[in-house]
Amino acid sequence: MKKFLKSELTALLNAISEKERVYLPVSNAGQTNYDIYNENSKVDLDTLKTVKSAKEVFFPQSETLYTVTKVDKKIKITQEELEKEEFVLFGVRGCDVKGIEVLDKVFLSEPVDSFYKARREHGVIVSFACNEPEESCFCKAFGIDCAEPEGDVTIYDCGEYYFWNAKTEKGEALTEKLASFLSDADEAPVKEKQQEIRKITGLLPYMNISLDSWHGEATSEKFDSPVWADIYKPCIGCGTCTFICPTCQCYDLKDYETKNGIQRYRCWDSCMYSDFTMMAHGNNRTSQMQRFRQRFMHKLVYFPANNDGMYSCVGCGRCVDKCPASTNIIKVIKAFEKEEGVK
Amino acid sequence: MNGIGVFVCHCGSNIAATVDVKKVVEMAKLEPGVVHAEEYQYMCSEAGQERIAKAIREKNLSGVVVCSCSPRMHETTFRKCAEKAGLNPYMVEIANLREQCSWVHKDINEGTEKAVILTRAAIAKVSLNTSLVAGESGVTKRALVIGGGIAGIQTALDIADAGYEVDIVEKTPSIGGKMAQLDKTFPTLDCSACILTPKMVDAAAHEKINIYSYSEVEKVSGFVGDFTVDIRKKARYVDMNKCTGCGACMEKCPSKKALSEFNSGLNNRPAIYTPFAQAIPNVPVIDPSQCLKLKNDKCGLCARVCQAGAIDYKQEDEIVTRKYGAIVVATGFEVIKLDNYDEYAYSQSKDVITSLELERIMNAAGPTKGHLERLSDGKAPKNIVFIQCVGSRCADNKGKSYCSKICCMYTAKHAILIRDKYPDVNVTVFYIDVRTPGKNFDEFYRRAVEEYGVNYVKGQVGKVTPEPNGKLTVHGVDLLDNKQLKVEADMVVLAAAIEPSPEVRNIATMLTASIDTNNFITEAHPKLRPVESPTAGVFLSGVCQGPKDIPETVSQAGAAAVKVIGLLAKDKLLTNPCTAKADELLCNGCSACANVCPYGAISYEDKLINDHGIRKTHRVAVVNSALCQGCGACTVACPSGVMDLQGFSNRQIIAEVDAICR
Amino acid sequence: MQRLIDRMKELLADGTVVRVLGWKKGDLGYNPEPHFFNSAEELDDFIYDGFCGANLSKYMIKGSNLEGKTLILLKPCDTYSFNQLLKEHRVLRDKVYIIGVGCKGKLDIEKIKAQGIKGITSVKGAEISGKCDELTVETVYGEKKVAYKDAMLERCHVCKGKEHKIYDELLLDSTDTCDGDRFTDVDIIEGLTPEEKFEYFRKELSKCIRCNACRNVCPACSCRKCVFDSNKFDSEQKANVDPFEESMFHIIRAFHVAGRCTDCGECSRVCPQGIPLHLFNRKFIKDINEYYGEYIAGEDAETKGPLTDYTLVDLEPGERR
Amino acid sequence: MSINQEFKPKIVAFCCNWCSYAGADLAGGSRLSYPADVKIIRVPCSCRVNPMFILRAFERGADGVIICGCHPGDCHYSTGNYYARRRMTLLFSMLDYLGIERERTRVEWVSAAEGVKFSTTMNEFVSAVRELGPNRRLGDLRCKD
Repeated sequence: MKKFLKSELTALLNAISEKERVYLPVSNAGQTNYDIYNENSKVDLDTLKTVKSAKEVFFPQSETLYTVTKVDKKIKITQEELEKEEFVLFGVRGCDVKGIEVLDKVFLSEPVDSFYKARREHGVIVSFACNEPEESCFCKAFGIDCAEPEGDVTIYDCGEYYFWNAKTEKGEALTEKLASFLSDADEAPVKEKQQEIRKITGLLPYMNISLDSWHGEATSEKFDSPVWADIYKPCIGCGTCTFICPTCQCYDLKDYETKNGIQRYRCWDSCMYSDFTMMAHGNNRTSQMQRFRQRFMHKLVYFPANNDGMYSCVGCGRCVDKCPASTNIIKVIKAFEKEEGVK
Repeated sequence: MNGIGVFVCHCGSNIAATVDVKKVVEMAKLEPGVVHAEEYQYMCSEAGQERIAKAIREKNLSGVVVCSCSPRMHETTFRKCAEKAGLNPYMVEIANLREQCSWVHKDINEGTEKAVILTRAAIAKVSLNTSLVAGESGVTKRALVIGGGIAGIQTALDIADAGYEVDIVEKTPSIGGKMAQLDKTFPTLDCSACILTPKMVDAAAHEKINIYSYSEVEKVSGFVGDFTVDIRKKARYVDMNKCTGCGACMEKCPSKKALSEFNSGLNNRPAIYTPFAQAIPNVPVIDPSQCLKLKNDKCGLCARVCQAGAIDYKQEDEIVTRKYGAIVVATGFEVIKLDNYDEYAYSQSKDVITSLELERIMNAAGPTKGHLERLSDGKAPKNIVFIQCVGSRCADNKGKSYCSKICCMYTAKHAILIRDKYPDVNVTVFYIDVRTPGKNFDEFYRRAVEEYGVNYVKGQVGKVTPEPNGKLTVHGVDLLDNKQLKVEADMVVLAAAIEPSPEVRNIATMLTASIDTNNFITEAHPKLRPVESPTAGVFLSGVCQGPKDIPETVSQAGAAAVKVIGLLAKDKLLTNPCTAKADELLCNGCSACANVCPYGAISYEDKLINDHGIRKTHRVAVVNSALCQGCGACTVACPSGVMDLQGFSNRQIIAEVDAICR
Repeated sequence: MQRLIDRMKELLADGTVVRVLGWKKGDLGYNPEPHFFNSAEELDDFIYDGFCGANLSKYMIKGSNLEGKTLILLKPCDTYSFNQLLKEHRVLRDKVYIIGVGCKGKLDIEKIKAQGIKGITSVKGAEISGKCDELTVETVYGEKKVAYKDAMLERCHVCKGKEHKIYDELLLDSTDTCDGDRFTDVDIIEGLTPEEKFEYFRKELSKCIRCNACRNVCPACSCRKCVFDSNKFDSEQKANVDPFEESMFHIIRAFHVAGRCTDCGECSRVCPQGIPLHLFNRKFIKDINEYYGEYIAGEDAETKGPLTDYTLVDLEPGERR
Repeated sequence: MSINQEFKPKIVAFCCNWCSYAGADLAGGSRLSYPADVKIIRVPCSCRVNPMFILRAFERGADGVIICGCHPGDCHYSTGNYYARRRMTLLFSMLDYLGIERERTRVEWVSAAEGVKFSTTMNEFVSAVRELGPNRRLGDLRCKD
């Protein structure tokens, strides 16, 4: 365990960013999102949840894959370069770290997504233990301890110090590089802080929500439930929940014609959109109810069915905070609880 | 496999001099979809067209781009050429390399670069063109002529003689127009009434002609071949069917204070009146602003003297709705108001008159029974000064910028007539130029100068001052002698400019015909289509299109009639296929498009829509392609881009934008 | 509120309506959701309080296709949206029974959270029957007090008035909440230099994640398929790949609703990134008012909108009056 | 202020078929010159010009967009330019509000008889855009040269 003075944070960030890019929560026009650090950045480590999750550092909202150019009447394809520089992702909360683990299941299993893989290999994750979890948080339901997040390095906010705990080789390497800022520390204050956090966690309304009835074998039972037809109705079919979610991984492939050729890029897509997976014959899911059901079935049933029981929800609660119609995964789970309880 | 062919025209050296046509061809060949590109001296020539046709046939082209002059010039030519070769005519696009490139830019590099881009844009557009097929619509075999002057009468007679029905709508109580007010005509000096009245009678008697006198066009809807027109027949208060035209009512009418319109307000007429003796129809009207009975329910004398019982004080305006295949505008002209020209003392002296007023004074049926006399004191004038171009050819905004065209000749006519009848009267004419380009016109003017001794002074008049002794002093300049002149006159005649009738603006709006800054109706082409308006089915006759004299008016009237006959002779018309069309699948039925449609072409239907197998009934917009003229207002009003314009589609224009900005 | 519930049950019982479109209680004290209630029993979960900001009128597009009549609750500002939808034939008047409900200003949970309040377990003081002066917020970190006004949505501070423009009956009282001018911010921006204007909007729009929440919640954005989802202009966009697309989407969206936008403020309410989207719409509204005369979209369901109308003497583009 | 002589702006001109396109033809017919930077797109009426087209042009790297139509009152379709006038007034005002220079957009009424006006308008417009320099605020970086 190491520590550094909070007042040294800027100096520490400057030191890293001299050699490597640092992504961290930055406040811009009143909202906090991950961005590349520079000396003018308004770093904001106090806001618990960035609007968009940390996933965009590894899986950006849009990225060019290759470019097709025309030389006279011949076609030339140029592949976009893969990430080859080291970078640091700083200040990630436990839920978002877990979110990246979910994405790894998708993008690092065969066929491997080379763009994602390259970024994962070059990125060091410095996670941040939560000090003041909020009412929409339910990470505990997914086995996440927000007081002890995963990551290459974990930082704990204790009084005037940040405590620093390297957990992996990558983390050790970063610790090495920052040796001049870090001093050895006793882990007692951290333990104490964690106790405090866990106590609060126990008080939060969603933390203990039960997922017992949601598992990979629940497909037909859940799919056929009449509950969906009732609870989907407020949904306006926007992509807010999808785009702020740390685990949503669907993307669309699109072409953009520049003056110098066509760029093929991918961008996040949302299963809530009416043209999601649109094909020539139309759409598989023709109603908003079906689309709504898809999103939650995928998170809580299909994904665990294909990934050894791992849910593709991490309980960050962003969708709870941001849904324009105040409908969300918690309300879905509760609606089923009620329905199944009645039975 | 088919593809696009590009044909670059040299237009002799018109294009080739400032555009490297070979380069344009080379660059065009690199564009996607282009399978053929060539250049030629004159693409519009028979040989040029044959090249295009050959390429279409041999290479099975799906689209053609002709890089030539403006599409306004030869788009139709090349479309026809493509059609003959078996390609849909709407698969042809024109890159305007002449008017908008080679003629504008002097530098060959610049010109070539732009030509390549314009060609590229046309290629991008044509690759999104779709085959369009013109629709068909029927033709109502009847024509409407708006205006019953010599232009309208002649047009109506010519159409009727060809066997088609014609209605004339005339706003005044009688047909005849301005020509009826004239005394003699130049250059032959024959009596205007003598040549006009037989035509008026012919029109009235013609079984195919129906005259709506004292009537106005109220509303026009529809389109070429199928116009629907509301005509307001103003209340005459005299039953047309009963009146015998005896004239007793007019004699007895006690209200005689109204100024006679026909006599240019120089004398009075009764409240019940026909404008002039030879009026057609010879049925009087009651002027409700003058009639004592209609104003305050006193009098009623005319009804008592009318033996036919034709007077009907309760008559009301009547709206008649009629269908027409073609409409001819023959609304004629008015003399301008002289408010801006008070330096000539028109408002101050009764002896300063307009030429039209002089016509009435000279006319035997006029206010002075044809005696040349001063209106102020009835004395015979000894010195008369004519001032030309009053309100015509003005460089400032005071008057009209154009030449009224008829004034030089009627002034020569007036001068000759006066000198002939009153040899002791001195006549002086102040002019800017004397314009006599017409058959026997210059000879006529020379007779005025040489034979009749009319004193022509080149120069303008600055001022006319009424003197206490009743005379007028004319302050002018003699430009040839370069000196100031002061001429004493007993009478001054102003050659006031003519302007289109004020109601033409309203009529043009109803007909969606455009008018120029001077309120003359714009012709479809100033040289090649001078009697057609840009609105299909609307034709122009007489001064509404521009100043003209009688022979010109009559020839144009005949020309307009021929165009109408040509139209009415058809049983079916092809409609412009470049119309708006809604994508029913995605239409919201929100009515935004219908709200901006100037033709009322969009309606809504609840339609069963099949969206990839899901059937739902939606309210959707439906465009009547016969009514739609293809302006595109609806396409922008539609937020979802569901309403599109064929031939100028959203994606076609976007493709052009992209190509230009590439 | 009981009066309202009783009346709704009455209307369900006598068959006037077969369902109620209203708000259903949330589980955090501040997150009610729009809901179609199909029975009197279901109405036990009904709520109408300060957090019921959602404008329900757009749900009636779907509601108009349902069997039978729907009872809809409309706040004063929602009635403008409803009128506009009626004008555009997107909802059917005979499929709806409107109860105009009173409004004392709607709350924005983000404004409460922005005061550093977190871990909220309940909020008291938001009841429509209450005085609406102060909110008591229970949190796991202790109890906090917030002045009602300080927690109100921006739109309520510049409220168009508490008069319902369309209804079958009215229930519950309103309180005037307007204490500002809705064009103040537009005026301020108009006064900036082009550089400053550009800088300001660049910063705000750079946050946009193109989630389409603003569009999908907007009662004026009722297209079956948006131009940005279709190929009608070769214009399909799913993400803001380039800053241009951020601007493009919002300019065109604002233009498409110009003259139709009732300034209901839903776009700004739902934006997850807190972009003040109403500033686009209000610019158009302000210009329309200044150039073509005062016009309030949705005041009635008949008047021609300013962009489907003209006069012969309109201002020329680029001119300022 | 020094004007960059090298800068060749891209100017898109939408001209209505009946008046302004004919006015441009007349300018050509009268050999009145204007910069080759101006490229004309023919539309049936100024009311056909969709804001989407204008923004698309800027997206693709246009430095200025001008719309020409018949004079108010002279529209071939009688009312088209009245609608265009309102639309463009509002759109341009919005662009101004977003910090896009006012001089990059313009509407001008040019009749078929106004070849001179067409050419002077284009000369003026192009020089105004040249003065501003390249459009950096409203363009897609992917489309830059």
